[in-house]
Amino acid sequence: MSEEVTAEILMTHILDLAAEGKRMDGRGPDEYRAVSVEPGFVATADGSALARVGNTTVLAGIKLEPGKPFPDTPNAGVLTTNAELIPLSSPTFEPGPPQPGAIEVSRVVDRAIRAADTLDLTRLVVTPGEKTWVCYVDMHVLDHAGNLIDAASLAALTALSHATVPAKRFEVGDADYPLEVQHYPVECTFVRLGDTIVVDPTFEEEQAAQGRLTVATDENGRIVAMQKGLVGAFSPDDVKEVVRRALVHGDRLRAIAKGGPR
Amino acid sequence: MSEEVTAEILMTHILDLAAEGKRMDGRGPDEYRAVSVEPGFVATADGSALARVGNTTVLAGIKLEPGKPFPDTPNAGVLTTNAELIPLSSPTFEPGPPQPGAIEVSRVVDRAIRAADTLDLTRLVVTPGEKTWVCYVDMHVLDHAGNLIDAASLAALTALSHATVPAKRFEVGDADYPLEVQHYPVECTFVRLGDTIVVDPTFEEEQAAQGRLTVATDENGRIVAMQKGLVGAFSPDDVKEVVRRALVHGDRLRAIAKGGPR
Amino acid sequence: MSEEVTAEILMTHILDLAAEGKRMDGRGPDEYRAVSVEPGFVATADGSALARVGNTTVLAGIKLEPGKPFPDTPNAGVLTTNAELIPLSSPTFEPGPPQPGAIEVSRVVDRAIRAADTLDLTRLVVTPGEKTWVCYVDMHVLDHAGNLIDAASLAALTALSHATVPAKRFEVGDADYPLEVQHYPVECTFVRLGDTIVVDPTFEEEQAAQGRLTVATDENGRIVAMQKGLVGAFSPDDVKEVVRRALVHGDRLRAIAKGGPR
Amino acid sequence: MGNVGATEVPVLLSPEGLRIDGRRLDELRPIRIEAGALHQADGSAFVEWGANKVMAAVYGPREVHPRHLQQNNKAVIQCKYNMAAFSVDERKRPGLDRRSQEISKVIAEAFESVVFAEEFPRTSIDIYIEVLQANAGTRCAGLVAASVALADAGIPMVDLLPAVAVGKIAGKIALDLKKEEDNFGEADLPMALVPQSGRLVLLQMEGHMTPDELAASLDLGVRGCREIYEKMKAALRERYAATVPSGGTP
Amino acid sequence: MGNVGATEVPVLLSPEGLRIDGRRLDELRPIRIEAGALHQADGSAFVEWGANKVMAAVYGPREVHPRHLQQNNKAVIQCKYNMAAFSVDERKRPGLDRRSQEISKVIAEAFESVVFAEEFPRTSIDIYIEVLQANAGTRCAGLVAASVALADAGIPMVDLLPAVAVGKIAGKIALDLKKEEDNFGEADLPMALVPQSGRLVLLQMEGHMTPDELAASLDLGVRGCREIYEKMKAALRERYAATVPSGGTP
Amino acid sequence: MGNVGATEVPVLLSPEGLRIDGRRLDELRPIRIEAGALHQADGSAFVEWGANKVMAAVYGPREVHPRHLQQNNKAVIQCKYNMAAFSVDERKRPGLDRRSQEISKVIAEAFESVVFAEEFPRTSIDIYIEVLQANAGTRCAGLVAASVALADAGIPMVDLLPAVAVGKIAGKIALDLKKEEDNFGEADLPMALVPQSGRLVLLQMEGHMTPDELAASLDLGVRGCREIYEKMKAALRERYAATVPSGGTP
Repeated sequence: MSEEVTAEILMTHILDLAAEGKRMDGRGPDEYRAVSVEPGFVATADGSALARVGNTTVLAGIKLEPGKPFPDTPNAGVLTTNAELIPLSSPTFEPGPPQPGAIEVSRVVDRAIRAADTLDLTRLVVTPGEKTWVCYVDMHVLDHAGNLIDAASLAALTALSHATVPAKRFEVGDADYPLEVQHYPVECTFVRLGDTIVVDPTFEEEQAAQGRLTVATDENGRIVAMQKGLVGAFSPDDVKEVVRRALVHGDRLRAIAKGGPR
Repeated sequence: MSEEVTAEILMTHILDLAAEGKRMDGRGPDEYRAVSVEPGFVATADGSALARVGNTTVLAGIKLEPGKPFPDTPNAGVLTTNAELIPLSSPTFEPGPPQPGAIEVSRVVDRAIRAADTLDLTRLVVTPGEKTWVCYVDMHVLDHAGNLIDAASLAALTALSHATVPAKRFEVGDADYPLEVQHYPVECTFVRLGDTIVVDPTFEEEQAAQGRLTVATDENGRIVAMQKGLVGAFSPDDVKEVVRRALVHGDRLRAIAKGGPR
Repeated sequence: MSEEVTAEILMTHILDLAAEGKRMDGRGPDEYRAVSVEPGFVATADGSALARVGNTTVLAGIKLEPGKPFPDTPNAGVLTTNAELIPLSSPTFEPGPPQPGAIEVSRVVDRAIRAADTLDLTRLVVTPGEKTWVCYVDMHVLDHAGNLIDAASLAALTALSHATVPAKRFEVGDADYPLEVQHYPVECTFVRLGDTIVVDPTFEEEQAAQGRLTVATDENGRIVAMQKGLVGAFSPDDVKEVVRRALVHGDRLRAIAKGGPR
Repeated sequence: MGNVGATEVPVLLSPEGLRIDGRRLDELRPIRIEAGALHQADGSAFVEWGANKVMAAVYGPREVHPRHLQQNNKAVIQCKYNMAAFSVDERKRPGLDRRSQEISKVIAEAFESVVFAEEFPRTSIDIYIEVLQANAGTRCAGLVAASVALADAGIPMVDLLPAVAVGKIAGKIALDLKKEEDNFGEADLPMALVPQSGRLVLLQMEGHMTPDELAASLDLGVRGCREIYEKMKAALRERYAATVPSGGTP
Repeated sequence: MGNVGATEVPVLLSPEGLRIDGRRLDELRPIRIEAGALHQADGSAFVEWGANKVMAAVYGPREVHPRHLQQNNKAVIQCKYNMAAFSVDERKRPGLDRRSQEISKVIAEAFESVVFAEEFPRTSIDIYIEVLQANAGTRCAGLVAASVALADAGIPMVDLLPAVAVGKIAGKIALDLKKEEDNFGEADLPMALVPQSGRLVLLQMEGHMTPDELAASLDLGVRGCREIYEKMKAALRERYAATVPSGGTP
Repeated sequence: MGNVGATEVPVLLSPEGLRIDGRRLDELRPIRIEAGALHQADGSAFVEWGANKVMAAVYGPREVHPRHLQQNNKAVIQCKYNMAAFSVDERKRPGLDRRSQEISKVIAEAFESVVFAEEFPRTSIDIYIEVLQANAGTRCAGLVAASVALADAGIPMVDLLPAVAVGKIAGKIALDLKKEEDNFGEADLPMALVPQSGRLVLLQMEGHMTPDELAASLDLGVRGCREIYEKMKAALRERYAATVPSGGTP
C-alpha cells in the first residue's frame, strides 16, 4: 500500500473517531496531553527549560548580551525569538534555512510574549539609545509529536521566568540578578476535525485537520495573540468557543510553567 | 504542437516580417512604443516614478538615508542601484536571488546614471569621511513586455529628478529640499533581426533577436554608456548607426522624463 | 563501459599495484612527487606563492588589513584562512558555496599554522583591544591532481614567509616591513591502499584509498596537527609509522618552502 | 504596538468619537480595485486602499517549480508576499524577511481553503503580492488583490475572499486601522472571510482584548468583509464588461 | 589553545597530580548514555558526559534527499553536527559554521567505515547530532550518541564506535579534557575506535606533541575508548530490556 | 571613472603624447599567452597581459549541472568569471559579486555567438575564468584566455575571439588602458571581435564620448583585436607543436 493511501486511511479514521467525540490516543476533545517543564536544563544558558507535551519535546534557551537599542526605540531593550525545527526531531523536517513552519512557530510565540508585555523592555536598557540587554530566546524542537506552538511557548515562558541577567559576567553591574517577568502568556492550540474541535493535537491530528487555531491568553484572562493556520476555516462562533476553552487550559498550563523549582 | 515548435514559428515569423521592414505590432523599425511616466506614484518614497513603455511597466523608488562614505572616496556620496525582476511581472522570472538578467538591468542603468554625473555626489556629503546621504534607487519591474532597460532607466531618471532630500526627517537640516539632477541620461535599446535593426524591442522580438545593443546618451549629445547583450553580433558600422538613432530617440525620451509635473 | 565500472577497474588496479609496493606513476610507497614553490607570484598580494606537487597547483595569497581584535583576545591579531576549490581546477568541483572538502582543507592548514605559532599574533596588534592587523590567507586551488592539503600548506607557508606588512599604505607606520614567521609547519599526507601506506597520493589514489592521514610537523620535530580523512581506518601502529615518515618528508618540504628567493 | 519605548502618542479618538482621519469606528478607508491591471500575468489586480498600494498577479495552473513540490492529486498553491524597498518610511532591505514569509504562508493556506485545487493535479498556482506603498493592513489588501487576480485568471474557487483588519484604539473596537492607529493602538486582528459559508480562513491577532471585545471584533470584521466583497464583485464585473464584446453573446 | 592573547591561565594539575575537577590523568568524566531518548527518530540516544549534553537521532535507511546524492551500490551516510545557540558561554549564531561542517564530515566518514552501507543501495542513513550544552569533547560525545542511535535504529555495523579525546595539560598526557583543560592545555587529540579491529576511524590533533607523547596518547585513548565501549553496550542492553517483553521468547 | 571625490589625479599623457608607462596611444601592453596551462581541464590557457594574470579552463561538452538548464537542441554555454581575493589592492571578499555576474553573462553570450553549440545537444560547455592579478582589462584578458582554452579543448567555433578595451585619457582615444588610466580616464570601452566577420560580440562602454570619438574608438579597438588575434593563433600553434610528435603525420 502506498504511503499516500496509508495516510489517507489514517486521516479518515481520525475524522471518523472525532465524529463520535473520540481520539486515537483515548483522549476526549477537550483533554490535553501530559505536560511537564524542566527549568534549568542547560547550564550554559542564562535561562532554559525543557517542555514536554505528550511526546513533543522543546528545549528553550535564553541568552542575554549587551547590545544597541534600535534607533527608533532608544528606551527599549531588544527581544529576539527564534525557533529551530531541526531535522533530528521529525522525519518531515529537512536541513537548511528555516522553513515557513519554523518561522511561524517563532513568530507566534514571539507575538504572545511581546503583546503580553512579558518583559518590561524599558528595564533592559542600560544607557538610552546607547546600550541595552539583548534577550535571545532560542527554541530547539527535539521531538515533534504535534502541537509545537504550545510546547515552544511553554518552554520559552518557563525559561524566561527562570532566567538570570548576567550583569557581572559582562561587567555591566556588580552581580547577576533575576530577569523579571511581568506577565505569563501561554498559547493553546486547537484543530478542527469535521464538526469537532479538539485541543492539543497530535502530529497525526494536525495532518487530518481542517484548520488550526491558536489562542494565547495571559493571567488576567485577556487574549494577547491568535493564529489560524493550516488549510481550513472557523466560523466566528467556533472562534468564540475556542477562546473560552483556551482561557481554561491557559490557567492550568500557566500554573505548570510557574510551578517549576527556582 | 510543443512549446518549442510554437516559439520557433513565432521567431521565424518575426524575422520574416523584419526582412520587409515590418513588425508584429505594426511599428516601423525605428518606431518606439507609447511612453509615459508618472512621477510621485509612491508617497512613502523620497522620489518615485512609474514608467510605461508599451505594456512594459517599471516602478522606481528613491530612498535617501544618512550613512558613511566609502573609505577611499571620503568626499563623495553613495549611490546604490538595484533592479528587482519580481516573478509577478513575467512567467519567465523565478523567485530567489537576483538573476543575471536583473543584475544586468541594474548595472546598465547604474552605469549611465553614474557616467553622466546625473547627481553631483560631492553635494550629498554632510561631513567628509564621516557622514553622507546614501541614495538608493530601487527599480521594481511590474510588467515585462520587452525592453526593460529603457523603461527602468526612464523610471529611475524621472524618480531622481522629482526626489526630495529628507533632511528634516533625519535631523540633518531644517527643511527637506529637492535632490539636484545635473544631467539627464536615457538608455535606448535596439535589437538585430536579420539585417534589420529595430528600436524598443518587444519581449517576443528579444527572443528572436540576434543581438541587443543599448546606448545611453545625455542632453549634450554625448554617449555615456553602452551594453551589447544577448547572443549575436554587430559590425562597427551597425554600432555607429545605432548611436545616431539613439541620440534622436534619447532627446524625445528625455523630454518625457523631464516633462512630468513637479 | 559505464563510468562506474571504469572507476572500479582503476581502483582495483591501484590496489593490486600497491600490494606489490608499486604505484601507477612509478613511484615507491614513500616517494613524494616533484615539489616546487614560486613566491611572489601575485604582485597585488602582500605575500603569495604558487606551489606545485606533481600536477597539483595551489596559489596562496596573503592580504593584511587593519581591523579589530576579537573581544575575548584583545592582545592577539586575527588570522583567517580560506581555501577555494574553484571548479576551474577539477571536473569534480561545482560552483557554489564552499563544499565540505574545501572547508576541510582550509581548516587543516589553518590548524597547523595556528598550533605551530607560525605567526606571533600578539605582534600584529597595533592598539590592544582596538586595532590589529588582520591577516587573510587565501588558497586558490588551480589544478587538482591529488593531495591538496600538502600543496595548500606549502603555498600558504611560503606566502606567509615572504609577506610584507603594508604599514605605510594603511598609514599605520612609516614603512612596510616583513611579516615575521616564527615556525615552519608543513603538512604531509598519506593514504592507505590495502596494507600499504603511500605518501603524497594522486587524485586516483585518493579515490581508491582506505583512509587518509595527514600529519603536520614543525622544524623542531614536533607534531602540531593531524587529520584522518576519507572512509577507512588506521591502527595506532599505522599512525606511529606515518608520524615517523611525516617527520622525514616534513624536513625536505620545509627546506623547499624556505628556499625560495626573498 | 511595535512602539515600546517610543515617546509621542497621538490622540486616536476625538471626543466626538471620530478617528484621526475623520472616520467613524465602523468605517472603512476608501478602496479602489482594478482587475486585470497587468498584461503578462494570467490574472492580476491592483488595489488602492487608504494609503496602501498593492499589486497582485496570478500564474497558473502551470508546471510546478521546484519540481519536488508537485502533488499527484491537486495543484499546489504558492504565495509570495513581498514589500518593495521604498514602500515604507524606513527603507526595507530587498528580500524575504520572516514577517513576509509568515504572511505568505497564512495567505497561501487561506486560498488553499477555497480554491478547487484537485481540478489541476500536478500543477502550481502561483500568487504574487507586491506591496508598493504600505499603510497598515497590507496583508488584507494583498488578500483582496490576490483574490480578484485569481478570479481574473479564471481559477475556480468556492468564493472570493474579502479581508479586513479590526483593531482596538483608545479602548474601542475599530474597523480597518491605518498606520498611526496600528502603531499606537492596543490590538490588531486581521481576518479573511468566505462570504458564502460565513467562515474565516485567515485570522491573526496581536494585542490585548477581553473575550467580549474579541467577539465584538469578529462581528465587526465580518460586516467589513461583506462590504469589501461587494467592491470586489463590482471590480470583476467591470473587468468582464471591458473584455466581453458589448452586445455580443457570451 | 584558542587563547592567544588571553591573560589568566589556571593551574591545571595539582602537586599531587590531580586535575582541576579532582580526576587522575587517565580518568574519564562521568558518562550517562540513554538509548532511545526520542520518539520520532528511527534511533536515538542522549549522552551526558561531564558537563556535555548531546542528543543524537538517526533516520533511515530512507529516500535520499537531495536526490542527486543517491548511490546505486550503497546507502549514503549523511551527518549534521550542530550546536544550539545557548550551548556555549558566548551565544552561537544559529546555522552551520565551518567548524560544524568539518566535524560533520569526519564523523560521517567514521561511520561510513563501519556501517554495512552496501546492504541498502539507493537510500540515505541520516545522522543528526545536537549539542545542547558544551564543555569540550562534544564531537566525541556526539559520536558516542550517534553510534548508540544507529544501533537503536537497527542499522547493521561492524561494531559500535566509542570515542574520546586525549590531551596534554601542564606537559602531561591526560584523558578526556574538560573545557578549561582544552582552552589552556597544549594539545587535543580526539579519536574514535573500532573495538573489534583496534583501528581508529576518526583521528584529529591540534597542539604540540613529540612523537613519544603522541604514541602514549594513542595508547591512552584506546584504553579510554574501551572503557566507554562497555558503557555503550550497557545502555543498549538496558534499552533492549525495556522493549522486549520480560519472560517472552525473542 | 570610479573616483568621484578622490583627490590626486596623475598626468596620464606626456607633452610628447606618451602614456604613463611610455606607450603610444595605439600601443598594446605586452601579452603572453600559454595554451594548455592546466592538467585537469579539457582545455586551458594562462594569459599575462600587462600586469594582469588570468587563468581560464574549459570543461565539456559534459552533463549539464544543474539539470533543468539542459537544452534539447544545443549545448548550454556557462561562464563563471571570478576574481581571487588577493588579485586587487583592497582584498575582495570571496564569492560572486554583481560585477562578476554581469561580466560572466556578457562573456557567455559572446561565446554563444561563435561556438557551434548545436553540435552538442543536451550538454554543457563550462568556461571558468580566474583573475589572479588584476590591472584593468581583466574581462578582455579573460575572454582571450577562455577563447584559447576553448580551442585547446577542441570545441568547434566560427573563430577565436580577440578582445581589448579602448578608452579615453586626457581627451585622447587610447588602446588597452592600464589601471591608473582606467581609474582617472574619461571612458572605457571593452570589445570582443569575430575576426572572420569583422563583427563585435561583446561591447560595453562607460564614460563620456562624442559620436566621433566613439567611431574612432571602434576602429582602434578592431585594429587592436586583430593584433591580439595573431598572438592567440601563435600560442595555439605552439601548443599543437608541443603535443603532435615532431616529424610524424597528423
